[in-house]
Amino acid sequence: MLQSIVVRLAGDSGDGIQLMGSQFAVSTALSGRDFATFPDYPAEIRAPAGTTFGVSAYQINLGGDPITTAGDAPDVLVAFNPAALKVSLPMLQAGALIILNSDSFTARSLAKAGYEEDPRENGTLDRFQVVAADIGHFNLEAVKSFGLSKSEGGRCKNFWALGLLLWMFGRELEPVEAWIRRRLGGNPNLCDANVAALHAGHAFGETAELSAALPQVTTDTARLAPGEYRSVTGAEALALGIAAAGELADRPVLFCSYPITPSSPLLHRLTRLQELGVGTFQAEDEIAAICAAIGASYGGMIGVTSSSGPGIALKTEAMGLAVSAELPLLIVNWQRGGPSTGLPTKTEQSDLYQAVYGRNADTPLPVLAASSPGECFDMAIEGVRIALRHMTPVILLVDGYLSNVSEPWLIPIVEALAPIESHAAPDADSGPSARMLASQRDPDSLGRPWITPGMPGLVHRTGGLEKDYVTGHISYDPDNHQRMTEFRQAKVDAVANFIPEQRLELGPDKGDLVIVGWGSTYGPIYQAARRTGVSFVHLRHINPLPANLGELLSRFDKVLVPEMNNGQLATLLRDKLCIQPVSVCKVSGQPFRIAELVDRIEAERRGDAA
Amino acid sequence: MLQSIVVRLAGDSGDGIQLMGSQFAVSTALSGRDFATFPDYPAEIRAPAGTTFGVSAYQINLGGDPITTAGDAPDVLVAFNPAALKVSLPMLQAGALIILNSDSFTARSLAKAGYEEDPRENGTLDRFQVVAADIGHFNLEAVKSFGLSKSEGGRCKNFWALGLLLWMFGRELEPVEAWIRRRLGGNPNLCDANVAALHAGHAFGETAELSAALPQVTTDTARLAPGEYRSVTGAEALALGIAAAGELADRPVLFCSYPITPSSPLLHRLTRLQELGVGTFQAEDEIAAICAAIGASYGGMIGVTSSSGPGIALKTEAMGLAVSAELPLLIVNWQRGGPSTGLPTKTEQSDLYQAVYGRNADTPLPVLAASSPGECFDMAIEGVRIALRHMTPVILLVDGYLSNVSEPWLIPIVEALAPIESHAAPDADSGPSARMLASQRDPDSLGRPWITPGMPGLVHRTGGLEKDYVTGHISYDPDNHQRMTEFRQAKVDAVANFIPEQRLELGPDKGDLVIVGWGSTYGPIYQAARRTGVSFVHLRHINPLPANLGELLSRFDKVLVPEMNNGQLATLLRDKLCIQPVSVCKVSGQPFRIAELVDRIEAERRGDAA
Amino acid sequence: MSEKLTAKDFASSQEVRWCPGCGDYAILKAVTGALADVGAHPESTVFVSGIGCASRFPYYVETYGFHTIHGRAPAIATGLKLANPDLDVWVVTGDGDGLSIGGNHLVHTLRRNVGLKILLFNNEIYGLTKGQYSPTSRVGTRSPSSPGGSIDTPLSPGQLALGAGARFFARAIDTDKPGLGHVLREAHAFDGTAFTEIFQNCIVYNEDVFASFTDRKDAADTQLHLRHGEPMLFGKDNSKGLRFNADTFALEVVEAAASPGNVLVHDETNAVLARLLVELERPVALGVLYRQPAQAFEAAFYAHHPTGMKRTKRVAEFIKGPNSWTVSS
Amino acid sequence: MSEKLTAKDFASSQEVRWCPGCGDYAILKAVTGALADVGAHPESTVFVSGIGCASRFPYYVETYGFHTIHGRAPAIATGLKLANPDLDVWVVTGDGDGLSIGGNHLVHTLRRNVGLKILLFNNEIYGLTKGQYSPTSRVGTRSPSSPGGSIDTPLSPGQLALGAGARFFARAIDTDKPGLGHVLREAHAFDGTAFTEIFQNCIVYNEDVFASFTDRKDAADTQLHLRHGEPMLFGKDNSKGLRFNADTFALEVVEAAASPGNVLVHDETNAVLARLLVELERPVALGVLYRQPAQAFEAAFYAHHPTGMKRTKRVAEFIKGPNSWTVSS
Ligand SMILES: Cc1ncc(C[n+]2csc(CCOP(=O)(O)OP(=O)(O)O)c2C)c(N)n1
Ligand SMILES: Cc1ncc(C[n+]2csc(CCOP(=O)(O)OP(=O)(O)O)c2C)c(N)n1
Ligand code: SF4
Ligand code: SF4
Ligand SMILES: [Mg+2]
Ligand SMILES: [Mg+2]
Repeated sequence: MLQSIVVRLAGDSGDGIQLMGSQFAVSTALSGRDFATFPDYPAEIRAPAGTTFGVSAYQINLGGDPITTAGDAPDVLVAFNPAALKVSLPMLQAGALIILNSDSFTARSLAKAGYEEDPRENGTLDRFQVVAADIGHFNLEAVKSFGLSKSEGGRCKNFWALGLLLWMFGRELEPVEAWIRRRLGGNPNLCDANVAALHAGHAFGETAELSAALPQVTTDTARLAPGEYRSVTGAEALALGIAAAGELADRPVLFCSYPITPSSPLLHRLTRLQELGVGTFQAEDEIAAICAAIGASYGGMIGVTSSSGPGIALKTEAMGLAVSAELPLLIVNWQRGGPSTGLPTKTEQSDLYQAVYGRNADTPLPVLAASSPGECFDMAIEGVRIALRHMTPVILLVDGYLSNVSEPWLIPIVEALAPIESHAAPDADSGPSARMLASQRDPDSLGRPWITPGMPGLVHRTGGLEKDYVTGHISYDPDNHQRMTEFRQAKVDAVANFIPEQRLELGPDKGDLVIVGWGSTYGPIYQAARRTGVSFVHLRHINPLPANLGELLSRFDKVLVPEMNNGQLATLLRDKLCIQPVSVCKVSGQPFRIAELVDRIEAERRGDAA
Repeated sequence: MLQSIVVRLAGDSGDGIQLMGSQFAVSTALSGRDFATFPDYPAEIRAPAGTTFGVSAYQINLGGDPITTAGDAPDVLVAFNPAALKVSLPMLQAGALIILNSDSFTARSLAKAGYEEDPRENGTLDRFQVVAADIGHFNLEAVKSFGLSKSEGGRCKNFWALGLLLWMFGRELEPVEAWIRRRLGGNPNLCDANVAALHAGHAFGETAELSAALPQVTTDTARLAPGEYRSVTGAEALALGIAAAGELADRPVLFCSYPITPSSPLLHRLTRLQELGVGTFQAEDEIAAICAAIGASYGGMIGVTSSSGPGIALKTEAMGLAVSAELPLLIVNWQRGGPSTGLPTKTEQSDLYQAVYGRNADTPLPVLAASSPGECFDMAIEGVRIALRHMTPVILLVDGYLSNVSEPWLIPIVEALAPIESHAAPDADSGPSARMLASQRDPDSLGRPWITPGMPGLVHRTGGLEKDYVTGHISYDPDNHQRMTEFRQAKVDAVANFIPEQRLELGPDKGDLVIVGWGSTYGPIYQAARRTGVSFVHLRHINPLPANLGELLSRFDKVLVPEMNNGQLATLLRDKLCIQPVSVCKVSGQPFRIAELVDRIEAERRGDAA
Repeated sequence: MSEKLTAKDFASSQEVRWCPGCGDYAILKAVTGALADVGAHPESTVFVSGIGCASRFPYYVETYGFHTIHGRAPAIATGLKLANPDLDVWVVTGDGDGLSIGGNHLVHTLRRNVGLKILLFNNEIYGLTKGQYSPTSRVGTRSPSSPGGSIDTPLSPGQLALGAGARFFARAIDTDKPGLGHVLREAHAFDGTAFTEIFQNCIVYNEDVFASFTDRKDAADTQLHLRHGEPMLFGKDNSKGLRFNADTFALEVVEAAASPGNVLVHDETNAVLARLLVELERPVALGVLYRQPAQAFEAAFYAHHPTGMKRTKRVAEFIKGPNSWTVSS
Repeated sequence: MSEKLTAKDFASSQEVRWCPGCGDYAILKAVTGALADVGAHPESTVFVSGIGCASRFPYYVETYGFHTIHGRAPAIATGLKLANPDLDVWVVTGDGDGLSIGGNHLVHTLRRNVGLKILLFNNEIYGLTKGQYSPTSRVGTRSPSSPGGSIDTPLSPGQLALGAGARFFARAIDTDKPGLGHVLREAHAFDGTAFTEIFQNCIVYNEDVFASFTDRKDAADTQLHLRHGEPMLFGKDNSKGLRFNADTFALEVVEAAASPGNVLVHDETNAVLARLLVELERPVALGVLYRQPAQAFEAAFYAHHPTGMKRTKRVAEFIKGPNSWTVSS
């Protein structure tokens, strides 16, 4: 019985790989295994069939917990065509099992994939166990009776392959079948065809001559904490988190956004949560989006906006207005590869500089980061909580690929969470002095009352010009500007008094080496730290940093900071804590592999790191 | 004979104070004195007459060199109305000489200024020498014969007062007279009236009963280096510098901008330099402005854009495109008070974070800063030199008020400056491989050839998607992205190999304390360091920092960093040099006073600083 | 606040800081007057503006006010209107703020027909930044940024608005109290985006650019005050009228007496006519040039939101998704 | 490169990466064909685009190409054209790139009349970002961001362009080779901003939105192919024609035979007519709807630049200013 196993599905953009993968993940979950996934698809909507850059892949690591990454090297590959094989081969575990869709290995498709000769014949695959099956052919056989067009029929093959996979892993067909019926209910014939393909693939597994080669696999089941679970992606969890924040604050939410990869899935999700008092507005651009969100906050709703790096860049001027007018706002940044348009579909963590330092003037604001799909839920709530408590815009950084990555998620009980307080409007004694109430701040949070148009007797003016600390009127007074600048910094610093102390994820609380991570690198760092026994600190509050972080890190001789950028958190730690961390930078658009981190940790400990 | 003297002229926005001041500065220059000025006017175009927030002032410090600031406390104040007196009084040197326009002290104007009682009678002015003159009345007398309307005639009073001032300082009237004739030549009558007022004011100085009270002042003359001088503002010098860069690179310059305070004067200046091969384009917004400049650079001209903080925020996305496409560009940021609209007419240094860190993704670019009006000329050239050598956008930070501040400037000999090289387009062997030439980089500067549309045989495509390091084609390859990210950083780092070593401005090359400054704080720090004998390092290259800076600073026990922001350079030094500087922050929209720096330095040395 | 408020009640305590003689003063008086006329409530009225001299406006009105950033007021006001459709939201902008940097937000606000009353103070110049030419400045305008005269063909606010799908377009002159008061009241009554261009005199940087038709003495010949359903008459004793020439597709001036029959009657719902009126230079068409109501954006937004932005379910009902499973200890 | 180039010579070596069946393929063919027809030179031709499926276009044309950032292509192209007016500069954009985020740059480019040929691929959807509704999507469009149907009234590219002061507006269908080829050649010949809307079929996210008039079988009745100076006839054997109704200010369809006299003759210089044509739904007006040449912006720019951007003086002649003085040692 294996502790865990890594499976990779790869084919053409048109082959329905992502759908097949997500269904396999659900079945994995229902079978009681822990898992982590990594969808990996091309930038093009539908890249030309058969090309290597058109390959769409879905990787899943499953088994006994804790599974925190999609796995370094696949143990099983299902390759729908030569291009998929070519792209995936270098990643495979030695001796991995490869299931080939053999009737896709035509001269033409080999050429398209850039194979001079057939890899099945020139020894390329010797180091692996290969199981070849005419998936295309068998699938068409299975659905022939439904009289679908050839292309329609062909599109069932992902379910045929899924059936085979489910047999391999000894899974129930029922949940997948139910899903197909829910999804394709509208078209009974197509629906039945897909179900038939699923069953055919499963049945095929039993056939004697194959099962010799095709082992049945069983892995540990997870020892997850008891409770109710679901599979969740970052976009799903963040959408639910935003809605939950609205519920906890008892305010409607207006989400204003302009589509951009990989932020759009959040917009799409939120359009489905209307009964939770969530509205969505698709603006003409990112500037209009954040401005509409600011307008909504000014009007008393919870304004939220979302984008990725290039779009966030356009929002930076308006963020300054929200800081100056002391309005709450949640700004989500799904970080992708840059600079400029860069690698839109690849993940990165390179917008930390922009989030912490990326505005004109002294314009500090709180910055958070989510570590996993499920944590997007918690961080959305935390972001809104801080925004309303301190009356400030808050930036939530999410590594782009978390949008589509899924993991099992212990479903939170929203009712059990602390309500989100906001600063009630003071009693209006109307008259001129009422206006000043808008700038009477809570001594601890430094948040001002959330006075919104429509409230009688509290009529006042605000805006982006410097305001008098007391009256809120325009002020060009030098000392007042000094005071306001210090106040704005103090307000962000004050957040540190409301957040939990930084804790260790793993390892001894002092020693020779501690790893500091943030965002989605949690997964690989967790495993690498566990294997090497070093200590591990993971940050969710980026600005301000937890008050005790400096002291905590000072107990270690060396601080190692792996990040998917060119050393941005390391800069922040030097700036705020005056320590000298060692950066481990990976900017390839790919997450860290556990092995590379383990190697690096060991090298650092031997002291022979470059 | 005084070493130096500080004069402040203050009146209504409508009183022509700025014009009077700049003419007095020119006369000061021609008299062989060193000087520094500080114009200080309201945000409103024409604030209501007589109000304190409508006061426009012009301060000048003049005398023996080196004069590097407009002076802490005025020795002489010319106050055109009660509001001007009220605003200026707190700044004055004890025992200062105050020249009052007494017939402006009506009950109404006193009330407007917020005086309950007449400050001339309630002892408020006891600590000063007061000379009252009915300037308004005498001026009208002087111009009566020209039959001007009352308001027209009244508007000559700044020249009447200037005449008086020129008498006080024993200056020639001729240059001012000549200027009036040049400027108002079109209207001979008005012209003669102003000249008459000038002479009347001067003559008035001689009149016995006054001169008793009104001393004639003479100060040291400056020991400036021999050569030809002029008075120059930052906007003038920067405009000339941009034109000179075009001349040195032998390329036309296209300046694309959208008006904003205090950046607009640069645009206005450049529209007057057309014969130098400079074109200006007023775009519909800042984004269009930088994009048009990028288009111009792509087309082979030197693209330049300029704005201040809020506008620069809008340009950050496009900066990423210029970095990705490896195109040269000069981006000037006239820093003003923020956040948001903030204090548009007040100066600040708070856009350093934005310049160095303020972009999405890993998008480094070189950053420079000018220390004085005259240095804007040198930095414009340096900026273009770096942009063309390394094929990168460059940001030049200028403290907003330098735009209008003037100083004597040793006129540079442009012919004597090193030409600006750009990477010539390679010979086209046309054919497919030609395309690759666009990404063949110079080994030292890492700049690529500047291939521009119109060149035969070098046809290629570029853009904001990640590009293959070798071919320049779109590349989603992980290792290539890693390589390109490192390359972009290496390119900016390479700038350090081409810039001068950091030198000391003043003081011993090691010791207990060194002050590190940047931008316009040069002036007050220079004086404070001189008076206290501490060492002084001033940065012109902000990113990358000069290679030897770390070593240089390491020779001192304490590094003091005064800046007009909340500690932004200090962050940069912690990040890049891992040192722990002591910040001295002033965010009041006002430059440092020498005295406050001296006090702070002494406190630091005594070790009793907060 | 039951008893009727007067214009003075809508004047804030803030010292007004425009140049003496600026057209904005007259507009401020007209707006506070109109607010009193329509019985507006200070607490449910909001003025949102961008940046510019015009955009200083909110500080001077005793209602809620938000002086935002350059060009973005329509976008911010859209969010505000969605958050609280019961508010009376006015947007004050300038020819630079609204047509230069903010042009796109204006266009999209108009096509969406968001319930905002947009007042564009057109002085054909960037006032606050000291007088550079603007998108409405005429070709040849000499300014600090165009000493040799501007070369950009100006935008016509009316044509752009109609091209964007505006459903209400009106025009008035800053100092024309009755005319301005009329369009302000009509704008207030319109359910959707009411876009009003106000010819505003910047005495410092663009004095008298509109004098050719704002001069009182020959106003009769230079101004056409439109009223829906009434013949387009102007000139001394309404001696002149407008006729449509179907061959040239153009409006032409006729002696009203001569041809009473074919003097055109103003139909404010006719978009083709509206565009012809926008183009007219002598006389200049004032009043409501075009009005064609349609459902306002916020109304459609709430109509399409099954619960009208109310929370009718709890997250708990959504959070489990289709496939949840239980791990028991 | 003296001998005439063919369409193939203008196809780059890059693998085309649009979805199989995307309308962009047909447009690419038509453009490379038109480039050959007009005898364009690869080295003096530039394609500038923003971001979107449409904006991938420059990679596939063997000329200079700049794939810039979302919505900004017109601004970048303006700078390029000013830097080198001799270049043939084409801008390729989409309904999102050009009308949503980039709307303002488009408007200002049009009013300035910069010498650019702007091709707007209108598929009424955001293709690259996986199918959200766009500013040209019809009300009720169901998309990932509008599952209940969009509520925003769409923009009409033609109306917006004409409202902004466009001097050339044409339309064509992606797969209509002759019609598209014709407008591309006319656009190329136009000196100023030539704005062309191309109805483009996104088979993945918005299949057949234009089918009602692009279907070949009843094209005769659904398409009106305009030619300046020719009567507006369409339908089988040109049996139908258009007439202008001066009372309703609208175009109406008439039996050509019945009333030969009053079938309208296309006058592409008539802006009023152009707007009526833009509105037509059956038939849809194709070809050059409006063309009214005027000096191009870059021409005015160089004409107003005394030295045409040449350096005729040296900085030394300017640097001293009016008041310099000499300090002698
Ligand atoms: C992002 C940004 N860009 C530029 C400016 C500078 N700016 C302020 S107002 C203005 C134009 C004002 O013109 P208009 O809108 O016509 O208003 P007016 O002053 O004429 O009433 C400009 C360019 C700014 N404040 N913010
Ligand atoms: C600043 C920025 N915002 C958003 C995006 C995401 N984005 C890329 S293309 C696009 C819209 C594409 O639609 P369209 O212009 O119609 O082109 P199509 O794909 O339909 O051809 C969007 C929203 C981006 N790349 N950059
Ligand atoms: S500059 Fe012009 S628009 Fe601005 S306040 Fe003065 S007169 Fe009015
Ligand atoms: S998504 Fe639509 S527009 Fe984009 S390439 Fe595919 S078919 Fe064409
Ligand atoms: Mg204006
Ligand atoms: Mg589209």
